[in-house]
Amino acid sequence: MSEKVVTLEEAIREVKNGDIVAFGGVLDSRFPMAAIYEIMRQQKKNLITLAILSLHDPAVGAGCIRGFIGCYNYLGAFGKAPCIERECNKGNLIIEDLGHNDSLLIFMAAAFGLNFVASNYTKGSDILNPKYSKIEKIRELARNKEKIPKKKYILMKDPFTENGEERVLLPAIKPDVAILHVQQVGTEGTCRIFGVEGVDQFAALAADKVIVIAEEIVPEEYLREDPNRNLIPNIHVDKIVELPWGAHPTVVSHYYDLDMEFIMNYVKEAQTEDGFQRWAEEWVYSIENHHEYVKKLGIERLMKLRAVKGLGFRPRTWLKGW
Amino acid sequence: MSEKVVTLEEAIREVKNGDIVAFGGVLDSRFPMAAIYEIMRQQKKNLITLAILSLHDPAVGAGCIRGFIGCYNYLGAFGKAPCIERECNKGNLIIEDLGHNDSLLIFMAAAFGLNFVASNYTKGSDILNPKYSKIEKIRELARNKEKIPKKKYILMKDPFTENGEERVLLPAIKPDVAILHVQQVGTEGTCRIFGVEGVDQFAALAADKVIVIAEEIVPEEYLREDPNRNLIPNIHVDKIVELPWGAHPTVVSHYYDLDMEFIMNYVKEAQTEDGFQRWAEEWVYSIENHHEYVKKLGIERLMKLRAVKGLGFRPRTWLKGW
Amino acid sequence: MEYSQLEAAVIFAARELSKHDGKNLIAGIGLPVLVTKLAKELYAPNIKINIESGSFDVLIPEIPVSLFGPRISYRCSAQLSNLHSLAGTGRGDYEIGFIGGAQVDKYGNVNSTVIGNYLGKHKRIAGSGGAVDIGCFTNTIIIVAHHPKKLVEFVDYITTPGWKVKKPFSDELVDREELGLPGGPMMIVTNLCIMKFDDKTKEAYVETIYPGVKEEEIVKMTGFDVDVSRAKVGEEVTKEELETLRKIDILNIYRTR
Amino acid sequence: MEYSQLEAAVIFAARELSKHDGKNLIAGIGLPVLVTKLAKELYAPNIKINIESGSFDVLIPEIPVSLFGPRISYRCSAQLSNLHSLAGTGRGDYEIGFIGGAQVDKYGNVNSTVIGNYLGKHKRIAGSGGAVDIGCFTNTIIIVAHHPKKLVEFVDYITTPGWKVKKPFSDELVDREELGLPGGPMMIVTNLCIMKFDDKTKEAYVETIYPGVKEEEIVKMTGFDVDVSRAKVGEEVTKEELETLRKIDILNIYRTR
Repeated sequence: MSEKVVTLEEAIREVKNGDIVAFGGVLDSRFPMAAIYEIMRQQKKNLITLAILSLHDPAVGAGCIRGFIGCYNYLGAFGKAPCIERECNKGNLIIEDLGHNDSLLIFMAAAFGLNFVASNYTKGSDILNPKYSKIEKIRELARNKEKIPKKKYILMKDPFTENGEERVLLPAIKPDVAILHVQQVGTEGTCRIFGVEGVDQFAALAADKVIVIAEEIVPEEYLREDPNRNLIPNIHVDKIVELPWGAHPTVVSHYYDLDMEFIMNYVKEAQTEDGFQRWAEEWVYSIENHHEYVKKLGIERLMKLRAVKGLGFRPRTWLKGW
Repeated sequence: MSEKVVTLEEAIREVKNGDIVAFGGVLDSRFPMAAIYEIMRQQKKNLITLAILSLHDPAVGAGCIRGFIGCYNYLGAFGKAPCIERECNKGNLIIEDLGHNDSLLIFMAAAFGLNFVASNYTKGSDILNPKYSKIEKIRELARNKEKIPKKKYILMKDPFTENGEERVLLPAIKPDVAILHVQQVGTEGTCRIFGVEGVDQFAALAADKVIVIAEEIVPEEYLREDPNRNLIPNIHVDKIVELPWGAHPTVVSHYYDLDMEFIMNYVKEAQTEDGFQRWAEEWVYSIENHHEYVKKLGIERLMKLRAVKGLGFRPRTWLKGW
Repeated sequence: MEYSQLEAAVIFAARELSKHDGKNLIAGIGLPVLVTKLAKELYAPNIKINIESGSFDVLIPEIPVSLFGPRISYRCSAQLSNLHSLAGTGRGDYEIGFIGGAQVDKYGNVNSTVIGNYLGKHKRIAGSGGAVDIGCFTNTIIIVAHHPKKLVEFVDYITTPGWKVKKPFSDELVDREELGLPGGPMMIVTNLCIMKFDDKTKEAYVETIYPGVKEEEIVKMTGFDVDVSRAKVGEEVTKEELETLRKIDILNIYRTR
Repeated sequence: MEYSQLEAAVIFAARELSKHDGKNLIAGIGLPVLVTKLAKELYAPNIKINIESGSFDVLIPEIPVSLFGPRISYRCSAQLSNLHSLAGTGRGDYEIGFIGGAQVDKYGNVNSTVIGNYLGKHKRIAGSGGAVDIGCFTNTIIIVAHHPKKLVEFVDYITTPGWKVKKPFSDELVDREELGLPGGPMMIVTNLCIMKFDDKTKEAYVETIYPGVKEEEIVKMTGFDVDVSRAKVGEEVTKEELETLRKIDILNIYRTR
């Protein structure tokens, strides 16, 4: 087994206060929740997150995350993200609003070694309106300030066309660390993902450090039988953590379904600051590690969530008994 | 079977004189040779090709291709590309030299809807030297002149950083047509590739029209059992042609090996203009279609080239007998 | 058969898609997925539904709660990155874009970012997601609950550009065409009616009223001065439409009833 | 055991890689692949060989003729696009880049584009491929046949930037560092010797001479005035090295003998 394999606690020690953190997965899918909980336990400060997510809400409530450059702040079908809304209102969370493509292009550009790209995905909108930009405030939070661009966008005439149409320049941002939750990782770090890929690959290529949390560590040779099926090469992965159910309560294609009840309970509890503190005490701070978390969830709950082979999910009408 | 499925002749009729053509595959791997031959038969004119290739050499010799924006002009291990060299010397082929990343970024940018990107991959080299640029001459050849940028590169100060480092702007080019040779295509156009992916996916996303030639048409449902394994979505494919051995003499991973003897014979013959004409007469013009080509190659030759399952190629020491 | 107003909205929106069979569409989170699935079952079997999750030509075997989960990627043509699919807007791949929104104005501008003053007192809502990308490049269908606070004179913040949009880097309003943006809002679908846009003024007018809905109710529930003079009453919802819809969302996940 | 000069070059180059075990390397077409495979067998078992074909941590079960064929992608860690791997140069992923070249000058600039005057009489050669990308961002090893026409005072065209390079958009020569380029040429490996670069002058000098090669031959076969004063004679090629090399390229595909 490679030296890359560590515990979750060790892996999250790699995250420094003020880091720009790229989380893999999207929203309520394959989101590295165990890492969010451990970030809370280790009381990280001033983290800046990127892209399309929102299930990082508890880490916002815990005061770990203070900047967000991205495009989405709801819990999907579960409505508003209570801590994001509250901390934003209190001025503790600074949000720079982007579109989805631009949120992704920031990683793509960094992944392919580009400094900026000419993107047209926000023309006509207020996303492009500089009076709403808060990039300078987010810059102040960052440990590596030079990583956050001076401006959100810059407008220029296209020098390659006859008419010189206006183009929007969008800068790359290189995350300090990417934290991904994948289904399978090889013993040397090769990653295989099932279902929605999100921006995991670009984030992994772009980031200085890459932490991969996986449902399963599998033999590297197994994944190498079909290298075209793998999404992230071993050489880009620095730390590997095996954590079955590590993305709970989000959905992990071909492994387990969304734990809707759990999320709905969270949303209810976290409506108030006190309620959130109680929830965090019960589900994060009083729990030593992920093993204890899984035990607390209990076998009954987990068995109902298991995905069905050949489908990748469990049809809702199959839920009677397990 | 979808209406997209046509004959090679019908598919290549989609290529117009003066088109910017992106060929899939790389160099001597998975290169759409049958399409090259058909382009010669249909006597296309003033085509402009992009990226890293060179096995299009016969179509250069036949006068079909007159512009090239890319990074490589040899036949790999087989040395110089005889027609490219000759036609270039005669002024019939105009080459704009790029690096490899920049050749790829041109597609990537178009694939992701960008107009240009800030690339740093040629600093210090003469590739960036504007005195060597021939982009204006290539522009004259193009049917859609506005698709070829006015300049190869533009230099600007980075407006996002404190120091304003110099950045190199590289423009996107959107091909009129992409011609790819893949191992498997579904009945509706979904593509699966084995081994080296080249720039096929970016080319397919970027191009106005996409022609896919495949070793096999397979049931769409078969490919959809694992959508993460597919490289090009059906909605991007306009024409499908089934042509086993359609990339011969180049190598097709998991299907057949490089026909070195065939390429070496081509290189020898094509050293002179007369020799090339004789070769083209024998292997292209006098041959009605791909079926006849395969028959002319003969079963003996083909059987020796078959790839071995579990390896994707035939070990050279296994060549005794078939 | 009895049906809810929201069911009517889904069914009337699905009918509109019958004109676009065989075309490529990109659908956002929520009701758009339900509408397009119903349209594919009944009116446009060859419509290609694409999702910003990187999922092309999806089948949607079961109504998803997550737009990024296995019910979306299941046996789609190819599962690539979010950027691969959503950048198809900029490439010009999608004839239609289908989005929701919290606040829609008479020009079809959509706000899903903040209600109120961005720089002052405001309430944060979902954020753009792919809505701005879809709105910049496709012919959009916008689905929204019919309420005077949701259908407004002008949105508080333009997340998704409609017909009257912000000139880049300024607060100046200009016509969409002036920015060279293709597409534009095709219609607003509510639980009371379908609004389309006047070719000249680019303002929304009521085109189809669902059976049983009163004109006065629409006027009352619309936050801008809406033209109802061109409105016709839509054809009655059929048993087949309703049964198909209820079969698709068998557990009423999207709370349409 | 008898061996050819080219075999010596491959073996001496492979020995140099022993200092870089466990690191990431990107290797270009031709001899670099043979050298790195030999190094991995003998001196640097944990070196990660990456190829611009999108193939990461390749195993090379059999010496390939094509850099883009199945012998490269075979059981590599991940097979992605060419851009995915080659852009690793710009990302800073590769400590070492290993390339060939048709013309190399005393500053380690490499020309693989045209011999002669680009704007006048010239002979086209291969073109950059990934050589410029590798040369801009990694510590390069350059392998070239030792000949006065190949080892020159200054290259006819800078395909791959070495230590004295062109200021962007001009013919002015500047130090590599002035452009903010990381890395730079580490050594030139020929069939006679290994040259390294003087820290101050950034000019190549002979560092290691292969056993049996005469200094005079090197001086005669070098197209620039080369310093041989610091040269030491390398350790004799071993039987194991030679046997391993010949086993790797069992059919002498790369014509090293």
